Parts: sequence; structure tokens; C-alpha cells
Amino acid sequence: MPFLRESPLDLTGLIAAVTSPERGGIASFLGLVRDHHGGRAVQRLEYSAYAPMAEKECAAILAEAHERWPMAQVALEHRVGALEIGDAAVAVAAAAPHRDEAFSACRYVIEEVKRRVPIWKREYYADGTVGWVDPTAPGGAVPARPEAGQAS
Amino acid sequence: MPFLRESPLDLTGLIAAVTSPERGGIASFLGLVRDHHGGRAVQRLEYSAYAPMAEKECAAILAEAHERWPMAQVALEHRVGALEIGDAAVAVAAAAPHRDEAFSACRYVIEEVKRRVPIWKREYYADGTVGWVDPTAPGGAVPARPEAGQAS
Amino acid sequence: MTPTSDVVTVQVLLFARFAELLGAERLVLELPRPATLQSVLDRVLALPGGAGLPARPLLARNQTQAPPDTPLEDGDEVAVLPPLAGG
Amino acid sequence: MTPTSDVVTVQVLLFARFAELLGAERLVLELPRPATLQSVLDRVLALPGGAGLPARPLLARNQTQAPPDTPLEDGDEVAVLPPLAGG
Repeated sequence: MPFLRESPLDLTGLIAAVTSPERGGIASFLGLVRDHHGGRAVQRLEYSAYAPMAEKECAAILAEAHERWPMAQVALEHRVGALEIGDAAVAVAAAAPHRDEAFSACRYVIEEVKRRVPIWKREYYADGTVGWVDPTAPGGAVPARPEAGQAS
Repeated sequence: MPFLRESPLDLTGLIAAVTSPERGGIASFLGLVRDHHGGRAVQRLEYSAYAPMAEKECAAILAEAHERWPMAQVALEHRVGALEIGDAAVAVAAAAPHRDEAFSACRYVIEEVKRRVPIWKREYYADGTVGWVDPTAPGGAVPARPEAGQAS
Repeated sequence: MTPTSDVVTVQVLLFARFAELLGAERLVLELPRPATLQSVLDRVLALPGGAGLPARPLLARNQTQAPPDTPLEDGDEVAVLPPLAGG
Repeated sequence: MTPTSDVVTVQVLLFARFAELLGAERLVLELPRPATLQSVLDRVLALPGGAGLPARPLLARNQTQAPPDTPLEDGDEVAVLPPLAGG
């Protein structure tokens, strides 16, 4: 079961995968491609990944969630490749007997995915420029200068 | 748009209703009917409501969420009537530009629904008894004595 | 009924276990002025089956939760609410 | 290559903006023993385009993040990771 997907994500399927008669609370998260970023209009984007490491990190994150919330069952998918505005980039579903565990496990997984999984995002802006998103950059994640003419 | 529903809940529809190109983070919660409660096997249950007040409370809760997280859009449904194990009893979807607001708004709404909305749950147990769930009862929500012979 | 009537007539709604205990989902009560939610509760507790209710259940006036000392007007809708169990 | 060889050969993977800056997604480097992730980074920073990289990027050895002083063995897979942007 790869966590990285080249086809559209399926939150309903993830929810079904974690549901059981004992686990009555299901918290989920869906991250969609927004039409703007740092004040710039985004038209589309591409996610790329260091796939083998990304798969290992995702598995490790789910194992940690299961260790911290043993009653919780969590499923995760991350899209890679070309995405349009409104497409789901990441989906997490966490089921547990009680909602507190479900929310905590869901939140833990999405935070760790953002923090640890080697995935990169290239945004294509409405003005024709492109940029690699850098969440660690001071003053915003979007490159200050257009990169349209940059060699690749 | 009534919040109380006599037909199956539709989380996918709720998510679609709150989604927009600016709101890229969607947190949701689904509460399903579990097969046990307080150590007793549950076969099915019935939710009843003080419908006009329940509708007003649900609307008030969403208005409060919108006031606290102005960028968030939240949708809510609660099932009433006869439910089977695994059926969705409550569904909440909260979309916002950032996941922190989405999770906070989603959590706020489900907590307030449980705290304030006049809805009652009658459980039918595997041993043939029935009971009204009382979350405020000391030592558990399930009636200690069978009520099978009780007049209604 | 004139504005100077010395009684208020209210509709009382009972739900779930309370409706079962009292064998009714709806009552019409006439109460001497000044009437409050507590006046309704006292009457309900004194009805057959009323002893099974808690001494301080949640109360609502016109579909909004309210404290027992809330005054009532003629035509108000009062609800006596068992412990909530939604969600 | 024998166990006593005085060099280690590692594969270096570059991603996203770093791959663009260096014009390559994969390098094979021979490094004198003892080699560490820092040794790889020093070499990468000295390549054409390497000056555009940050001085302390995230590094991974065999698909696990590791600190710069991590020793390398022959055949290791090293990755130089731009700021992560998943989720």
C-alpha cells in the first residue's frame, strides 16, 4: 500500500479502511491545492518526492501514531505529480473508540507529514513564473524573484 | 437546510459544501454507531430530538464557530430516527485557509453539539433490554438495570 | 384570557426518558402568576411518575435553555430536558 | 574494490530546486576515508551551481535523515534535501 499516489486521493476509501465496529470516532483531514500562495495567484502545481524515503517516513509516522494512541487506526495518502486547483494533495483518516484519540492521531500524522516526509512542491503562477515552495524561507514561502528563465 | 436528518449522512457532500479555492484545509469528524457501550453489546439505537430547539442550537453553534474563526466555513448534520451499527450519527466538516483553524472549528462544533443540542439516544442491547443513554450518570452512561418491562 | 388574568397557560414538552416516566410528551399547565420555570418543574415533579425525574433537570423556555427562576409569559413553550446524548 | 580500499563510493541524490541548481538528479562520488555526510555536502557545494545551496541542508543516509557527522560506508545512498513542502 504505497502512501504516494499519482491518481486522485480517496478520503471516503481511507475512512472506510480505518472504520470498525469498535472505532466510532473518525477524524479526517484533507489538504487541497489553493488558488493562491503568499499573495500570488497559483494556477497549478507539481509535487515530487524522494519516494523510497517518503514511503518509509509515512510508515514510521503511522507506527508512531499507533504507539501513542493504540486504539486508533490511521490511514494516509499523499498525491505526487501534476495537480490542479482544488485537487487533494494529502488525506488522513483516523478512527478510534473516542473522538479525542481520533483528533489527536489525525493531527499528529498531518503535522509529522509536513515536517518529515521528503516531498517538494513546484508552483506555477498566473504571471507565468514558477517557484519551489520553501516553508522555511523568511518572509514567506514563495520565491521573491521569478524563475521563469531559470535552467532546469 | 435542516441539521437533523432522517436519512443517511453524507460527509462527502458536507466537505464539498464548505470547500472553496481559498480554503485548502478541511478537517472533518464522523461519529458512527458503535457495537458496544459501557461494556454492553449494542444492536441498534434510536435518536430523538427536540427538533426546533436542536435546529436553533446547531445554527447558533455554527454562527459561533464562524465568529471565532472568520475564515472557516463549517457544515453539520445529525441523524435522528433508527440507526444500525456503523451508521453515521453526526458529521462535521470545517474548511479554512489553514489547517489550524479547520481543526479548531471542527472540534469546537462537535464538542458544542454534544454539550448543547437536545438529542437523546435509546440503545437496544443484545440481551433484549433497552436504555436511555445518560452521559452525566456516575459510573457510566448505561442504565444499571434492564428497562425491558418499563411502560412507555 | 385578558392581560390581567392571574394565571399563565404554558405548554410543557417532555422528551425521551422523562416522557416515558410521565407517560406523556406534552402537557398544558395553568400556573398562578408570577410563574417561573421552577413553577413548571415543581408541578411536573408532583405528577405520577414525576418522582423519577432528577431534582434539577435542564429547562428551556421557548427553545432556549434558561435557569429555573426565568419568568414565564402566557403561551410560552417550556421543555424539561433529560441529559443530552447527541453526537 | 577491497575492504581495505581507502575510498568510499556513494550515490548522491538531488531533488527539486537542488537538482535544478546542479543540473543533475544523481551523482556518484568517490570520497577519501573517513567520509561523512559533510564530506558529500562539501563536494556538492563546490560543484558548478552548488553555491546556490544553503550551507546546512537536510541530509539523509540510506533514506533516513542523519546529522552531517554521520560516517559513510561504501555503497551508501546519500540525499541532499531541499526544504520539505509536503502536506
